[in-house]
Amino acid sequence: MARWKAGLVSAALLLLCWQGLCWAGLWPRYVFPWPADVAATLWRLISTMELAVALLHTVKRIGLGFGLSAAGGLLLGLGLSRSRTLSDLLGPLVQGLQSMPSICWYPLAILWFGWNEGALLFVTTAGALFAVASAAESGVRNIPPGYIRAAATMGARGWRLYTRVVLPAALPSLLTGLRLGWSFAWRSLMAGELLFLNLGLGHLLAMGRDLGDAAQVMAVIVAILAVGVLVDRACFSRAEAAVRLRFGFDKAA
Amino acid sequence: MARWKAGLVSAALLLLCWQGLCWAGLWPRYVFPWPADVAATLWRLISTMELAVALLHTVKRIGLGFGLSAAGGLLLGLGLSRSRTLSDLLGPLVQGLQSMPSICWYPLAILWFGWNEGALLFVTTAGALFAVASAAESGVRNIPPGYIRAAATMGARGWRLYTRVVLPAALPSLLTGLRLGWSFAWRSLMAGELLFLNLGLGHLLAMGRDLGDAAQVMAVIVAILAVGVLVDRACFSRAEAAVRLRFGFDKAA
Amino acid sequence: SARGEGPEQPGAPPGEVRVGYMPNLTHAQAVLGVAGGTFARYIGAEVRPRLFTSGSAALQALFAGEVDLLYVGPAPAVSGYLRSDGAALRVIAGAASGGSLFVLRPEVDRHDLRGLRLATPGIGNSQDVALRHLLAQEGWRTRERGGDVTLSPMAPAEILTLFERGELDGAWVAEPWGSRLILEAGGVLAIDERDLWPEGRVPTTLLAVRPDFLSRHPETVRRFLEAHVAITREIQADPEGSRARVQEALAELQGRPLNDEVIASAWARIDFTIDPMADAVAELADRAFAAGLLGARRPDLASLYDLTLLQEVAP
Amino acid sequence: MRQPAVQPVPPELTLSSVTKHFETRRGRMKVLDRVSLIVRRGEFLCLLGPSGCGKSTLFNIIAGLEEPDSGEVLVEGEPISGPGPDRVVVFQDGALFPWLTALGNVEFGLSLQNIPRAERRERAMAALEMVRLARFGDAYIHELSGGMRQRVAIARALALEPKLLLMDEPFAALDAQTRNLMHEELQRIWARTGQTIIFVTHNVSEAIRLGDRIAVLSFRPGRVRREVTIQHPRPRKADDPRLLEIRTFLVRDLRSDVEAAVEEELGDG
Amino acid sequence: MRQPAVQPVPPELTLSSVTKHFETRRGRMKVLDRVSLIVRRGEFLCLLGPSGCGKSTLFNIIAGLEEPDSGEVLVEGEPISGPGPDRVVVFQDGALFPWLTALGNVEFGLSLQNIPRAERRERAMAALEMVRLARFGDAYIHELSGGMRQRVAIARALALEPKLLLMDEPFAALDAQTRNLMHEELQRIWARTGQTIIFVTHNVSEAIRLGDRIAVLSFRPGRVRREVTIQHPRPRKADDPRLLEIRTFLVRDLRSDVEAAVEEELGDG
Ligand SMILES: Nc1ncnc2c1ncn2[C@@H]1O[C@H](COP(=O)(O)OP(=O)(O)OP(=O)(O)O)[C@@H](O)[C@H]1O
Ligand SMILES: Nc1ncnc2c1ncn2[C@@H]1O[C@H](COP(=O)(O)OP(=O)(O)OP(=O)(O)O)[C@@H](O)[C@H]1O
Ligand SMILES: [Mg+2]
Ligand SMILES: [Mg+2]
Repeated sequence: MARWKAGLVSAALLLLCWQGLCWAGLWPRYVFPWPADVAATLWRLISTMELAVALLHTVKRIGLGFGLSAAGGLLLGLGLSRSRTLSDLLGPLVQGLQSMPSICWYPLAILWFGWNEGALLFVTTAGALFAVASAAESGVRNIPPGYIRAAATMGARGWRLYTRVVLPAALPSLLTGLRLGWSFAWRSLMAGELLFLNLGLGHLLAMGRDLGDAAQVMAVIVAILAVGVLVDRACFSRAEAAVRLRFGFDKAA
Repeated sequence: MARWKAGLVSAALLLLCWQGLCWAGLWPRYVFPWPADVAATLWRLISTMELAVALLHTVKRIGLGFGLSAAGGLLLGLGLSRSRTLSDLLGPLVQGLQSMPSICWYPLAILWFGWNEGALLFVTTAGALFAVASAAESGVRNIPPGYIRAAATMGARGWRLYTRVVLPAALPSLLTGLRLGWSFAWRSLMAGELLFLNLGLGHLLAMGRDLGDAAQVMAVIVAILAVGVLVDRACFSRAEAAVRLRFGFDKAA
Repeated sequence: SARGEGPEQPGAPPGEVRVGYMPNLTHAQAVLGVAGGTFARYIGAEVRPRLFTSGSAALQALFAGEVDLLYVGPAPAVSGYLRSDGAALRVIAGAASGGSLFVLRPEVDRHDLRGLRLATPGIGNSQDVALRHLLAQEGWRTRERGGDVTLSPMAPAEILTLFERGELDGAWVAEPWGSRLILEAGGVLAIDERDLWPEGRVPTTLLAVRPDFLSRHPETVRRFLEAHVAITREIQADPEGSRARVQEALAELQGRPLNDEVIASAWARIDFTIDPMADAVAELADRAFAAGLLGARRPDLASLYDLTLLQEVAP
Repeated sequence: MRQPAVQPVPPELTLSSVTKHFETRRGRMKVLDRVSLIVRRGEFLCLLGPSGCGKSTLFNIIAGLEEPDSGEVLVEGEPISGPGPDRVVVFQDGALFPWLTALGNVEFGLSLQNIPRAERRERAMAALEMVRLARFGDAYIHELSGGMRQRVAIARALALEPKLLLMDEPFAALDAQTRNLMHEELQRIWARTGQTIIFVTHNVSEAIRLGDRIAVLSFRPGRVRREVTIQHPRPRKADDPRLLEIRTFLVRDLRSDVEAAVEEELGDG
Repeated sequence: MRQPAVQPVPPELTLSSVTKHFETRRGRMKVLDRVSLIVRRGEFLCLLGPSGCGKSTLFNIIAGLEEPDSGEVLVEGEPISGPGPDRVVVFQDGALFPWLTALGNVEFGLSLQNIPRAERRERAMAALEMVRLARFGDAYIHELSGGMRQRVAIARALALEPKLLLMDEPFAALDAQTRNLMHEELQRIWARTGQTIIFVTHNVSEAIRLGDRIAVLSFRPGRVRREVTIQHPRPRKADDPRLLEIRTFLVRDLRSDVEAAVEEELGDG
């Protein structure tokens, strides 16, 4: 594939630039590690299973946190879209909380839930919940009314109208909302792990920092990047491409 | 206005729920402060000017960081949209870096730039730059080709075609990208201030945390929320509404 | 909820005791008591260690009801006591004195702190209070207060890195970080806090307990205290041997060996004691209040201490 | 006005004195004014009127999507309650579901009636065959041309075997050639199924070509201004002189209304 | 084929043997095959052909938006190089800029030529008056109806006073009534400005109503299959028997091509 090749070339280019910067010697090697150092560290982290353990914890956390906020956000958003009053009352709140960097909750989360996974879950979930909710609400509100009317004349009502027409019609917006929610949740989790919990990629990063080991920091960054790209590519890009194809959005472009 | 009223009612409702939770006594007051405590703390922070000083620093930082990433992101995105090769080479990189929680850069940023505003600026900018860039690129790519052809037959070329047709046509996507970029930058800055720099809202929050003063944490959260909502409402919502009105997007809905 | 105990009968021994401390030299009793199993042996229950990297983190965990007994610096102890109106903790013994150093880069004049970039391990912790008091005494103002001295809280590891790179001019830290700054990063000892206090007695670590845990399990606390006293006596009796054991346990916790020279230097600057040092703590509280770190009310430490058990254990 | 002869069986659809207002910023606007209409079983009725005269509103009332302020709608003598699969609407833009294939769209209404899978598939395929799209069952909507989409929409309605097929300007968005084709297709289908069809249009030629009878609505408030029965045999040719005569008559009849619409359209001038 | 008499001044537009291919997934497709055409100054030429025969492609070549594979395009005897304001295109969807007002859209092309503000405004207003939209200069595009938008697009082109006005199915998206109005407007404007107009359509009636001359393109590869001159006086009526005769002739002439297109459209059947 041409895109694959371009990706490889661009990765090679990046490595080259990086090595070039190293050779240029702007920073000493312990501050700006060489690609080889990072690769060696990465290999150490992999072979000692440290990376795998950290990954496991992080994946468990993001899975739970994002899952919760996706489910909760969809429910909240759909609820808001059903009732004008509800949306008038809670809408501003949801908007406000959406703009809130959720990491700011963490001191309180610790006080409320303790110095444990619960607090981290709260921070991760709070980061994404409201973004998903407001995307879901506006997605449902902006469904072409023609779909609803057509379904109504064919006898669709209540629950069926919802599952068979409203949700599929809103799917593109829901996906966009979920993707945004994911990126917020991911950011919150990383900040949270960096700040206060052990085990997990963020903690491995913090360890690198505490040990003054720039190569480890870089190696963990590479791992975090890989997770992010993988999720983006494997889940969201693919789902969006499928929806775009089915809905025929690409035709318009 | 009805929306104003709804906002007030919802704020009142929120306060009531909060006070209700306090009365329910799930948590002791020093862990879950009462609205009155938070109001008192807020007043203290305002009257001692601490809040104003913190706000000033935060605003300066977000202004500079977001400004840089907006300008840089637009330039990068427009550059990518101009050349297929460039976009094939750098596209995956931009996508990858976009998914990277920028706070993870901070240990390296400190090593590279030192314990100073530069490091924070790097983290804030890195948080938003790539989101803005990729929105700008896809925005320009998805301009209806009819606009370009129409402008070309009227003699628009080069720079003029860009400033007079491409940019205005891409404005809605650019705005969406900027809004997303803002939310990433704001999150990164708050995480950064919490983690490592003094002066600023995040630092005030960290102080509340370190002193075990939940009321101060809550008060600063209220301030952060206010800044977020204000920027969202005053800048982005307003600009988007203006664009929607002009482009007539609301008609379709 | 994460708070509170399980459904237990008052008086019955708890299934486990959660002990919070930092993996530091100044918390040597905790390190030894956990590593050598002394705590568990004395109380006859499982001991679950909770490690923290800062006093404020430990305080948050205490507020959240996640630790029962806590080795903590005097400043977090005071602020936790005051914030919670006495509901969160009681100090039942002292643990360590000294081991708190102000280190500067060699080219800096100890008496001219103008425009310097200084660091402490956290806002409102014991070293932070000490440095703020020093600044106030000598007439320097921090940037938050319109002056030109930058005073940043940061993790000790970061302090070391930045100090090495010349990004920091000085820091007030606990051991072994003070010795590391001197021996590894070329710093110069400006103040050993012991020199500022009568008889060199400056509280660095105290032993605190959650009041509700104390009232529910007085017997357990009492036995824990016995273990604490025993370990302290052991350290006093055999400083070198104890040092080796602490060093070993810390190396285990941090996953890498520690520098002998650093540990030796740091160890010499710490006195281990069960003396609660109440007067010094009161003085510290006043200083913290003066620095604006304890809110608007003058600190009233009336029942910060509960020394009845200590008097029984070590009359 | 001519009234069709009263029949022993109740007529398929009876509108009696349907009136409807809308609240607008400039006050209350009467859109439909005492509209009465009787449609016999198997009849092809065209509703003709200028843009904005209330055709879609009347249609929504018949479909049960909106309630009249006063008056009654009876289907086979029974008052209607809400929308139902006995009166299916084919909308101007098709309103097909892009997340389903052509076949999926046609099956949609059937699955709402809990018809078993095999029968559903069979009836849907039969409907697709009727509009000559059997080969395109797997295609997604965006893969079809405008004319093909309109035919899927018709198949979706036909599959439900409604008593009344309501068509709201279904061909307005098509180009002239495709529209011609669709006219032929529709008449072929109607000849086979014998359904009752009400067809809304603002195009006089279209109405003349398709309708057994044409009901002309006037412009604001909408009122049945005239009914014309066309007994001309099918297929009808556009240039048949007798049809051209009716066309000229209707165009003249509509002129004042059209001019009102034109006034709005032309702005100044 | 009939050729217009050779004139002493060079013709406004000369196409000589323009050929164009497209690369598609199924190989190289010849879209235009040696198209030659001469357009006199002030002439109203209609290009007629079934959908997909290459009309827009030919147009893009004339406009300078695309290059032919071989052959030449001369304007007043000079070969063209790229698009230019002497040949302005009015597109089917108008392609108006939604971020500008109607007046802003009309001024756009003028401002590209660095015409001073006052003159620009004056010429734009004159153009808007010509399409009877002077009152709507301040309106944004989405505030206008389909017909009004098309008129703004025409005004935008007129304001540039191009030698050649190229119109690519500009009225295809309009309903019949509005389209009728637009035909009248366009002829009125043409009578006033005397510009050379090339008008693309696939609607035979439209071509007959508007053109001095009709060039018929064949279906794949596009080739000028026939040219018909219409000397009928204006305004022309749709039911004029002589025009109907030409219409019947052209429709029959196009039939085989139309059937090819229909084949594609109808799918199976
Ligand atoms: N929900 C509504 N609220 C207010 N006014 C409405 C509403 N729906 C329709 N109208 C008005 O009622 C009138 C009739 O509308 P309707 O859509 O029935 O016209 P129509 O005959 O179908 O026109 P067209 O041929 O353009 O489809 C219009 O003037 C329209 O503006
Ligand atoms: N860029 C392109 N690449 C490949 N094929 C193309 C391209 N542009 C047009 N074609 C093909 O060339 C043929 C002619 O297209 P063109 O748009 O010129 O037709 P047209 O006569 O304008 O049709 P219509 O009346 O539908 O506008 C079509 O079959 C089309 O699929
Ligand atoms: Mg209508
Ligand atoms: Mg075309």
